Amino acid sequence: MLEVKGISRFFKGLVALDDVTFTVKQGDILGIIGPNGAGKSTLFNCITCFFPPSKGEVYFEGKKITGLNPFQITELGLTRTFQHTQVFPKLSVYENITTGQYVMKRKDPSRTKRQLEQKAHEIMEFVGVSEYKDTTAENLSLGYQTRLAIGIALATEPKLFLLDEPAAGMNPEETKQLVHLLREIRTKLGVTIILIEHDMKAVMGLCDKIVVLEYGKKIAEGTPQEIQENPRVIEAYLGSEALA
Amino acid sequence: MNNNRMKIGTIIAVLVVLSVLPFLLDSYLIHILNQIGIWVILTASLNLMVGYTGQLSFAHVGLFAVGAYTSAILTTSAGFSFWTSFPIAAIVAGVLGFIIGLPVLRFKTHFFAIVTLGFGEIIRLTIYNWRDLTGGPNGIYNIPFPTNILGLDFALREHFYYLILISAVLVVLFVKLLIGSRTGKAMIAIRENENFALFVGINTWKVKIFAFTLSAALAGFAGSLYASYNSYISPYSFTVSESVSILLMVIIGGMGTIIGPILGTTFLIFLPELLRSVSEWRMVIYGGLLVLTIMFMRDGILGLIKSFVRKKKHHSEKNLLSTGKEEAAIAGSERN
Amino acid sequence: MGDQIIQSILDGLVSGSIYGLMAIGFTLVFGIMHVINLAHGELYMLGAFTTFIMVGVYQINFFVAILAAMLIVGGLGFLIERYIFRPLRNTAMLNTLLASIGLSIFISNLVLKIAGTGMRSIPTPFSDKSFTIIGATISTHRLMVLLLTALLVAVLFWVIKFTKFGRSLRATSQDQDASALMGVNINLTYGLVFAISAGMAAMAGGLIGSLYVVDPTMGLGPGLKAFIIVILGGMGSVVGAIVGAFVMGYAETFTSLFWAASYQDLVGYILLILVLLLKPNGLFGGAKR
Amino acid sequence: MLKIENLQVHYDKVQVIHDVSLEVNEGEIVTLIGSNGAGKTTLLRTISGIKRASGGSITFMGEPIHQMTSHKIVEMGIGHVPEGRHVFPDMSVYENLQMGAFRRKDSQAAIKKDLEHIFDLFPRLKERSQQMAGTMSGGEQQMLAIGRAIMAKPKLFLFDEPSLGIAPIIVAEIFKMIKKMNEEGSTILLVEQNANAALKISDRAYILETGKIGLEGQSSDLLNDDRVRKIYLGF
Repeated sequence: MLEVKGISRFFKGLVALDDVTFTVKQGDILGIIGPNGAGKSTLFNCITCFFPPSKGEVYFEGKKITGLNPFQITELGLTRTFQHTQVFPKLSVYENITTGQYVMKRKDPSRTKRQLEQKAHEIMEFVGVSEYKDTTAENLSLGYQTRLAIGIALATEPKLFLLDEPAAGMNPEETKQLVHLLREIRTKLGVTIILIEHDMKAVMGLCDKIVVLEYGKKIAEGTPQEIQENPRVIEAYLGSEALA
Repeated sequence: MNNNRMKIGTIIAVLVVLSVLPFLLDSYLIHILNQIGIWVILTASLNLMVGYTGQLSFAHVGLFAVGAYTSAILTTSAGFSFWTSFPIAAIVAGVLGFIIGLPVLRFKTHFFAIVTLGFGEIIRLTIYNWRDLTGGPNGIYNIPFPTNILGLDFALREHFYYLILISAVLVVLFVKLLIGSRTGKAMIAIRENENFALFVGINTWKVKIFAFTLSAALAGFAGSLYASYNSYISPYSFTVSESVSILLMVIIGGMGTIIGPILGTTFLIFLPELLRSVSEWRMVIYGGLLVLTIMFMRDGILGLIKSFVRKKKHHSEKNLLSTGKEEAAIAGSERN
Repeated sequence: MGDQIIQSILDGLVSGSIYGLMAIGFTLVFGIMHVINLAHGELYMLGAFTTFIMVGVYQINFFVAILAAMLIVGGLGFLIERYIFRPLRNTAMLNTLLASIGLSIFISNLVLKIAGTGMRSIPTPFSDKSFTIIGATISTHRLMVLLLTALLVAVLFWVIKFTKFGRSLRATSQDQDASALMGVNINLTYGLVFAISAGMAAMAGGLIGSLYVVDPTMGLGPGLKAFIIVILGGMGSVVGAIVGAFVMGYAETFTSLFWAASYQDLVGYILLILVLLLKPNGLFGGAKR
Repeated sequence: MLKIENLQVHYDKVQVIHDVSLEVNEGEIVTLIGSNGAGKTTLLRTISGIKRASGGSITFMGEPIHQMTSHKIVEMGIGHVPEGRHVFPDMSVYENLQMGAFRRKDSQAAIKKDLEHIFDLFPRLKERSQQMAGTMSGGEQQMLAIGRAIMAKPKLFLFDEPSLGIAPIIVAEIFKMIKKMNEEGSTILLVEQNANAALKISDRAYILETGKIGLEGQSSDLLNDDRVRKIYLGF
């Protein structure tokens, strides 16, 4: 469903991403992990056309999306959330969700206003923010803001959904609930997911496949089992003893 | 539902009161109301940019001047009637807004502010220097009043009042409808979070240029009314001070709301009139108020009222939601 | 025409150096505290008024008066930073921009209310003697202005480049957190930077007030121009501010020579827009930040 | 020497440090390890007074410092080598080192002498003393950042991820340097992601797990403890 082919990105002579290639299958949950500064967010930005890669191309359902604008790829069915949970802070939860439905008029003009309202309520129910429907988003706790951000993205009815560190700042209980929610998005809505996450327990439990980056390079790719047994990955995280 | 009906009732009542005012008030007060009406249109247009799209524009007084001069030149030199020059003024200002918007909207925050200020000043200085067309510093005199229609004689303040009232109501209604529309929602989304707006499928560039053009046209529309009502304009009416005044009107009332700029405009125009002794201090007060508003009251008068009402109403709801400050306080108190 | 051009080159030098005095202060505040202070022109006007009052009313020596004006307005700058800009620190940059605009309107109109619109001139101790340099004349007075400005800029450069305080200023503008880790008192530094910036504006005001006239609205134009110059030169760059100041000074002088004096004010804005469109970081703005 | 008790730190709504307590005794190297986003950097920034704690206390040499401004804390004798080096990019190496001595009140001669000492420690800095710090490689900048901290003659050094983004050979050199500083009497709190390297050179270690202390003990014991890997990798 998504093919990333040889993506590189340079910033002022520094190589943030170096020839990264991988594919994502329909219905999978792919995790992208790696130590600080490995280029994970840069990779996300290149995939979602937030800024262009210096080299390489991205194909979504066989169609080349590199060079398109973000609002165009949303229409194709690809959306994302940002790090540190970004919502529309001064709008109510309900208004946040309906803002997410902006693209629906272009994607599916046959839908009536009534149907969209109905759908917005379903989404709020699904991500668990219904009871705060009229609350201003900035007044929600972090956990609920993340749920709301996911709800906004779901309102665009994506086929592929990228999440940038959704569990950052959450306590273990909130993280557990988030993992549950992401699983439901896959099973009940059939959405393919790519996520960047630091919480290893969450990543290992949730993902079908994991891509590991270090210094902008892909150093490993495989199932959680394979990744856990890969000495190169362990060294990337724990460091090699040889240094000291 | 009940709430909505009350709202509509209030609006109708206010409109009824407004429409009988010329029979009740003296000519001077009507004059002040007329000024307020014209400025309400201008602040509504500025609010579209500053309050709803989140772009701090200082070009609006310039666009207001373009509307005023277009209308004034057409009615004095070209012999057009007010009723034809009125829409042309809006179109000219809108087109100019579009042309300015193309380069300017690439900039964000303070750069946007200073570049629009630059364009506003360029407009003013061009008017000041283009003597053949604009009369330069002398301005344009004897701008005709609109020709009579429906038995209204626009040389009379009391009659002009209705033209301004209807225009202001229509413009405010238009802004309200726009904000409720899909495009309006896109504007608000851009204000709230431009990056995320892209990923809900909003063509942010297109929406911004549309908002700027439209808001420029509304400013031109207000300018046309202004020229005709005052029958005299000069570059001295369109200075940076005026830019700051209208911005203050939008901010102090509560930007990004329909009522806020109306409240702000009324308050700031009435304030010096009510207190005669301070009227000479108008700009001193405006300047000081701007500083104080930014420091202590960023949501404006309306925000103040709302937070007051909310405190009384939502006392119980607040405990359900933990905000950062409370968490911090709890975390702190556990220790101390 | 040849003489006129040489004369214009001299005139541009004087106006460029005064603009430089304004723009350096503006760019220091921006470079170190990320505050766009649009009330900078009002501090310049206050400097002119303070000098005028001391020289014109109390017959204090011109040079002493300028020095005193720098101290008084500098002190005011310190207070403004402490009570207006510090509370707004770490909020959106537009807040400080708006507050400074409010402050600018407040100060200029307050002075206008108290002092009225009358044009005043600061009496100076200089003789009427002029010097002629290859066909162009410069009065003793203008020459003094030029020398004083050059002196102040030289002192400032020396302070920034060679003293411990100057080092801490540069460090703070490059990396605020790291400076704090070195033990730099950030709050105090900010206050002092604002005071220096205000003091320089006051000196520019006193000098210009002695060349032309002193009136309450005199600050608006130069305040905005300082901003434009700083954008031209690259926000936060001191060298850029000086170069930008001369670009502006000469652009204006030659506009009034070849076109008309009344178009002079337009030049700055047109330059601003051209530079922003073609080179958004300014002439000297690197890719930093 | 340094004692942190029940520390709480927030960024806006997010609590990043939960009830952390730790201690550093004079003459020790204590390491604080943990994966990305565990709150290590925040903890150091809170010790230095750049970030305010929302609860708990930090005591240094018997004095509470969690309410002090950062320049006072520097004067108390805490030297912080920040994550990502944070050298002053448009100042020369020499000036960067001078900045290190900003709070010192002793004579120019004494400072000069210490500068020479830094140049002995890092000959590479001497070669480049007039070069702008921003143009140097990551490893050279790291040495400069360390040298700059030494210039302040602190009683306690805080090192934040000195290995981050630096070529492995230089990392080894830097770790050797840290060890040597400790042997010459400096007390060190070392924050690292490279757990194995940090455990090797330190006396004791704390492992931070999403803002809480997950494990603590003698470094030599933890080096072969599977729980460390569990906390890092979750398996």
